[in-house]
Amino acid sequence: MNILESLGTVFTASVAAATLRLATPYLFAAIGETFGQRSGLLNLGVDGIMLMGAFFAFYAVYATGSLLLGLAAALLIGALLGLAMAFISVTLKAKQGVSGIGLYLFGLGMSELLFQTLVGTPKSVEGFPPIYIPGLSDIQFLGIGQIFFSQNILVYLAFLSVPISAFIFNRTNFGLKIRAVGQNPAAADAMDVSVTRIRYATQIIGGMMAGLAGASLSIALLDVFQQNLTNGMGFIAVALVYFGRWKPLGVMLGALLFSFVNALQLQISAVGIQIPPEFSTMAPYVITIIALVFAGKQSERPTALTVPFQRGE
Amino acid sequence: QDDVFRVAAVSPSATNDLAFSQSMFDALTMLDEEMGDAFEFTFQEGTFIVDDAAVALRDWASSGEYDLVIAHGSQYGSVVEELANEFPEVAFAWGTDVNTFGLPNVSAYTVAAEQGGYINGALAAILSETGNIGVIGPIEVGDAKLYVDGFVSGVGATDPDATVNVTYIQSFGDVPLATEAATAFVSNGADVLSGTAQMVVGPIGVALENDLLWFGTQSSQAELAAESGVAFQVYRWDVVLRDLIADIGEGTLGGESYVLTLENGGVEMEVSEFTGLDEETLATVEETIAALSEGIISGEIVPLPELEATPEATPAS
Amino acid sequence: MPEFASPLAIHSLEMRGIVKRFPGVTALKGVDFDVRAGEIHALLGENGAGKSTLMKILYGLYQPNEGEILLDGGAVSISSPHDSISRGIGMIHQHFMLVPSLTVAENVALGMKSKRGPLLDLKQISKSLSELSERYNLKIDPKRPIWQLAVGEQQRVEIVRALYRGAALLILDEPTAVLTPQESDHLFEVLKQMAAEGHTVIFISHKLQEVLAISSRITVLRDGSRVDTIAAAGATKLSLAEMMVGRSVVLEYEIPAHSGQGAVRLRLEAVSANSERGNLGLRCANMEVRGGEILGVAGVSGNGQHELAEVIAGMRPAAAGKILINGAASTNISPEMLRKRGVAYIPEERMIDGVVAKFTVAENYVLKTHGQKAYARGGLWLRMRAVADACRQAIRSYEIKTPSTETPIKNLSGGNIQKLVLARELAENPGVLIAAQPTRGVDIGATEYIHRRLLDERARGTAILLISEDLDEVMALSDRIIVMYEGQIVGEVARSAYDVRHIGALMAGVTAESLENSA
Amino acid sequence: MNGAFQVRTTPTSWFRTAGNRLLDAAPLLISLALAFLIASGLLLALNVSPIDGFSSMLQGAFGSENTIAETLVKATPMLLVAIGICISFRGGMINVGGEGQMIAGAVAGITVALSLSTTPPIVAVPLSILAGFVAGALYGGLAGWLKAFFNVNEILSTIMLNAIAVQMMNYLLNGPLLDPTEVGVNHVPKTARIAEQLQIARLSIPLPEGVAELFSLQNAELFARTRLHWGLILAIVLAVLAYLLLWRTTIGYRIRAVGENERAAKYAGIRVRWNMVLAMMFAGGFAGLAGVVQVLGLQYRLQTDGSAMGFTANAGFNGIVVALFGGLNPLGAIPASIFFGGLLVGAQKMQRDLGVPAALITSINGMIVIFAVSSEYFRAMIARRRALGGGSMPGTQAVESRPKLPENPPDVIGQATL
Ligand SMILES: Nc1ncnc2c1ncn2[C@@H]1O[C@H](COP(=O)(O)OP(=O)(O)OP(=O)(O)O)[C@@H](O)[C@H]1O
Ligand SMILES: Nc1ncnc2c1ncn2[C@@H]1O[C@H](COP(=O)(O)OP(=O)(O)OP(=O)(O)O)[C@@H](O)[C@H]1O
Ligand SMILES: [Mg+2]
Ligand SMILES: [Mg+2]
Repeated sequence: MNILESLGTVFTASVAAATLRLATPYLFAAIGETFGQRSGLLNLGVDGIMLMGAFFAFYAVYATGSLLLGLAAALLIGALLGLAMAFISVTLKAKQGVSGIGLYLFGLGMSELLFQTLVGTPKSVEGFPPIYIPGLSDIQFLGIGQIFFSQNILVYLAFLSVPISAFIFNRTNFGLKIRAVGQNPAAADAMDVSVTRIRYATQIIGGMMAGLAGASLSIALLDVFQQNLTNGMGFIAVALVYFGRWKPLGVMLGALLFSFVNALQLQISAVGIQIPPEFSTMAPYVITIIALVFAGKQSERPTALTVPFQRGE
Repeated sequence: QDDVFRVAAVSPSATNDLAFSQSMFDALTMLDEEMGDAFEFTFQEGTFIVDDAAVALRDWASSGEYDLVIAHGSQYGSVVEELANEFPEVAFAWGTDVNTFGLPNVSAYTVAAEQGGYINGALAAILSETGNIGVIGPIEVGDAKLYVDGFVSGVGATDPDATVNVTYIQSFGDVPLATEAATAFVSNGADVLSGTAQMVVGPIGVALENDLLWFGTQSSQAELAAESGVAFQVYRWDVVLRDLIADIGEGTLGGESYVLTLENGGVEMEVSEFTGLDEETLATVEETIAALSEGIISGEIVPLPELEATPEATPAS
Repeated sequence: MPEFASPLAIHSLEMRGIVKRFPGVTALKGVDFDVRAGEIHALLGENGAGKSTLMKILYGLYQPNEGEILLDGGAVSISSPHDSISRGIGMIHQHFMLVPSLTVAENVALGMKSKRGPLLDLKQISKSLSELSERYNLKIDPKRPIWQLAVGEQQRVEIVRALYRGAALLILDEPTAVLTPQESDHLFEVLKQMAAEGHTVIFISHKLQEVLAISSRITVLRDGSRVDTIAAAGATKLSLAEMMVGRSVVLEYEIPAHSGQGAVRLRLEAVSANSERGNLGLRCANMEVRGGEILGVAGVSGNGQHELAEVIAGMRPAAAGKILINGAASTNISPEMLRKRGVAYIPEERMIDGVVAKFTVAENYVLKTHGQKAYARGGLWLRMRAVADACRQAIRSYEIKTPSTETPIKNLSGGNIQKLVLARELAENPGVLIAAQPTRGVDIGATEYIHRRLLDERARGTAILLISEDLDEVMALSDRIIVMYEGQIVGEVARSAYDVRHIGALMAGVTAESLENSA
Repeated sequence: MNGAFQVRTTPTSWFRTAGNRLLDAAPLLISLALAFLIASGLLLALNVSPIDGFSSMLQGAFGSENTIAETLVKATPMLLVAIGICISFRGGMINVGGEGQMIAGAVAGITVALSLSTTPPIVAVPLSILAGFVAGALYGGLAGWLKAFFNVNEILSTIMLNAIAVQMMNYLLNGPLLDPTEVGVNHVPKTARIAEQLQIARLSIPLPEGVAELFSLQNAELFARTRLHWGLILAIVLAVLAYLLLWRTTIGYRIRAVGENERAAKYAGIRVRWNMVLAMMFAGGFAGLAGVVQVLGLQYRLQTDGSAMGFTANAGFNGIVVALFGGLNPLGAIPASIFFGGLLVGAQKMQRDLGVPAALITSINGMIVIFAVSSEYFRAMIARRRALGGGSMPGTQAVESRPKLPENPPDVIGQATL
């Protein structure tokens, strides 16, 4: 088929809808990680927390059938693991890269272990259904209805978290403290801001968001759990924080770009256009890098990122 | 040496993957139940890392405690070749491949996945109303490729106008990506889906959600696929294992290459007990399976002609 | 009723037998110290005497190993800034405690309750800030981010913040180290006004005349112990200096007049350069420095001296104009090329541009020369012993106080760090030396030493560009002075015509012409 | 950490430091004990006796000639990667791209090895290894270049480049590099096996008379009939060289200066951007070596299962952990790599012997990493106590805040970030 036709068959509303779905887990995880990094903490263990969140959400729903319990479970385990990570990197001042990798391994193994012992083989659960908003969902024009008004609740939540977190960073005391602690902890400390408390808080928030990210997979988008369900999404999420230069909006753009290219390459082979699969699979990664090459250069890096704080003593 | 037959096996993914690793684990468990005290097996799962498998295999081989050491994954080939040379007294089996490296203590086993693929493809073509079918594969290799190719040719042979599109997502484990691949098919009008490798648990969910039909392979996914599931090609490694146990009992440590086929019962077509299909459609399904199996066994139907061209294994005894 | 917290009264504060140990050093060896409401109390001492440490203990940043603190007669424990702030103690640190990326208002809001609960209340804060800056006439723009502010402005922010938080006792650690005479005088006005209102002010400085000028009492520390606390009245610069150093020191220099004959070593033709803030920080600068001459650059901080120094040193691209070293075009060439042409540079921010904090003293000593044959076989293999020996040599001849050549340089006091930078820069007998704030925050002993070294260089025939915000220093050392204002050179004064009022006026932006007219 | 200008130590001070070394080791051992305690809980939950569990783990790691060999085999690629990590982190570049760089090295190495199957080994082997190093260096350098000239964060780019390398490998192994004998439709994506004489030789140590009997080894040469190969020696030698590079040469001096303080380095006339790229090229090069050594010394062919792990065995990531445990010092990385090698190999053994799920092993390894890295805190506390002669608070080091920190604060590297 000729180029124009193929373009028509490739850039469809369903691709856009798929983009939003694919972006959802990345958004949750990356926005959560942004909280941590803004306050000076790098958490490489996101993927591990995601896996635990995914399993606990899945299991809660599998056992009780209650989606809310599923969410609660994911948030709880996320908070716990965030707390653990905070204790390790803030109180014990451990090298954050290593402890993160440790946390990842722990989550990877533990989620699978629990799954094997409590569930056995993959089972599917009744996850969050798409919400059809009468009227809106039926808008045919540009497939608006399908793209924006027929997703499940977690997709909306993920995108909601962007303006909310932006507001927190820029308009609230808490956000101010986070930024200060990430830029100049000594100054924040001298102004009676508890660096420790703030970093614990951001790490716990990050953990809960990562838990949600996992839940969005296991009880909203896939409705199933399997060993290593996230397949390394957590690491991409960390990368997206750098892509977004620690700004929620930027992080969202990164997540959307990455997911869009992915949705596109799937669509391309779905309509039977032949490209070596290796190259189409490669595309999102390549394009993310290229995009960053052309993006603006200035960035407000949290200067204290990964540097444990230690008062004068 | 007592009269207990001891087997040790290593496999890449987890034994609960509803796919490749599980097929071998189930076979061994089945034998264990049948033979009771006369049979024991150890299983090291989740060994994606070839070097770790190498350590395990060497450990077993050198221990001399095992009558049969199985490397369940084509990536383990080089390791088996080396160890078999080093431990000529130990019987090795590996798959899926056909290459015994010309060693008397190595058996290779593989599966004619194209056969079940062909039948699933034919059924898909018959049951599809939109005439649009989607297949999700991992990477273009081994039994996955055989299944997918067989499936495609099965569709073509049954309904030349039907379109069947294939997406290789380049991963055995990426459930989210596989899921979106399936969704992409659906949004382009596919009403029947199939796929191979452990990440298909995602696409199966998609089939369920949009009440489409699902065809599976490697292990039975009937329970997970519920009313969407139609037919599954199940690998019955126990067929090979039985032969091996017998041969080894007689002192032949290997040298042969086995292929699971419909004929030797190594490939089994299972119709889902949970399927949502109505009575007579189910009847047609069963008839088609019977007829096609017939044809394939008798050789009237050749699922993948190009396979013939390439030197292949001698069929199992 | 003002919006900001009104000061809690502190009548008296006393520190008794304070002992503080750090790994390696005992910073304070049982120091007694007391202040009364309404007094300005100066704290004097050489580098490393223990001034900052004593004050950090009072502010709750460090915990004393021994000793107690009495507030209005009652023993109190101050274990964190929270305790000190809530007791009305405020501190302005030697290295400002501001977050560069945040605005003035945000920095003030940091760590304070907001009237709007969880939401920031910057409007209200900005409002009271303006009120405060009115009242003490401290000009600040609440909306500017800190990184855009000159050091002097940043200090104003620190002071206003302390006042806003209702500090009754205000500690200032070397506040004037970064100020011009005008700014300092202005600061003193503010401090006097505060004292008059009943605030207590503790004031650390290395500059004796200003200490004498504004303080009512003076406490002198020498390596961790109190020498004495005396009334300012009756004390003299010399007596104080000797109390601090424990020996007599020279405070005035004899400078043989410059012939004006030496060859032009450094020449700038209409050089312009951008500043961090993006605008033209240096505008069309023309100047000549001859061998054996010290050209002083005076100016309020942030008027282009920074850009001037960096553009010559090759740390900042010139947007326009020509730079000539010994007549050779040297515009926008690499720092290394400049080094080869005999340009040396004592950077203003020693910890950022001058040294690698984590490297040892020895490693820092060869920062520029490590590739040379003397220190590296074939430019590749470092000759450890050679490096260490050369460094030990420098340590001896520059009287640098350091445990060893292997000590990470960050553990040295700034004064000693500065001496090492000086040693390194002079090691290659440069033809041109740019000295930016060479004695900022450096004690008398070290200052005296650095000054003598600069004069030696001058005698050797080096062309020296001396940039300093300490006008006394510039006037003491330079043969000529150029004054910078808003990125431009607004006037030049010959040594014969030095006059603080005149130069100060130029620094404040009053043009040379109008001065002529008024005269 | 300034290994260079070491002060000469008197015997007495040597004894003191020796004593301190012991004290320093204590927290690590204690925290490891804690990790094992928790692991024991898990084992009990799966009703497996912890004693059996850990004894088989120890067995599997250091219990016999062969297991020791396997531990060292496992350590080799991790050590090579770790050496590179030490250099790049010292240069302020957080390289997470070891996996991709290993693949780049392996692909290049095997391509050369296959094309030189007839040339004499003395030429062919070094050339193949060099090819691996160069390819890895270029791939790592790419990330360095993106950072130095386009300000593309290296953590992001290296994570992405890992995924890209995997797909490249899959493509090449399915086409251009596919083993000619793999003709079937259902071919397995692998290269041909490299010629016998081009394989890195197995390593065995001849023992003096009687020793073998003494330790009842089956053969007179230690490590004979094991997979131990000369790659290990290569790695150890390179570790020493890398140490010298970092602290005895101007190259290392410059890389470290740039890592610690870009501006000061720039002023000193050091080419900052070039040294960023250089640091990443070293990192990539050593990872590339790890890749090619795996192929030439162990697997004799490159084969993909679609992911990186099957081939790299995660050495690209584990190398980071090893490097940080080694204190970002190539010499420290040597014991660290052996420790982790033993941990990984032993854990597998435990899975086999007791039939516990692989997942349990993974999570236990995770906990061990966490506990081990956390113990640093207590080590620092003890060290500080010592410096203060008792008393005072714990902590790593004084941070009296200096004039605003340089953009990339030294501590990011010093306190070893990632
Ligand atoms: N954070 C610290 N860690 C270790 N030692 C310290 C620390 N702070 C100060 N010291 C030691 O305490 C001594 C006193 O330091 P302090 O900062 O009080 O000196 P100072 O009087 O402020 O000197 P300066 O005039 O340079 O500011 C120093 O000589 C130093 O050896
Ligand atoms: N992180 C640290 N580790 C060890 N000692 C330190 C540290 N920070 C400061 N010091 C000590 O504190 C003393 C004074 O520190 P301070 O920051 O006041 O120096 P400074 O004011 O820059 O020096 P100067 O007054 O000469 O400019 C120094 O002698 C130094 O030894
Ligand atoms: Mg001080
Ligand atoms: Mg000072």
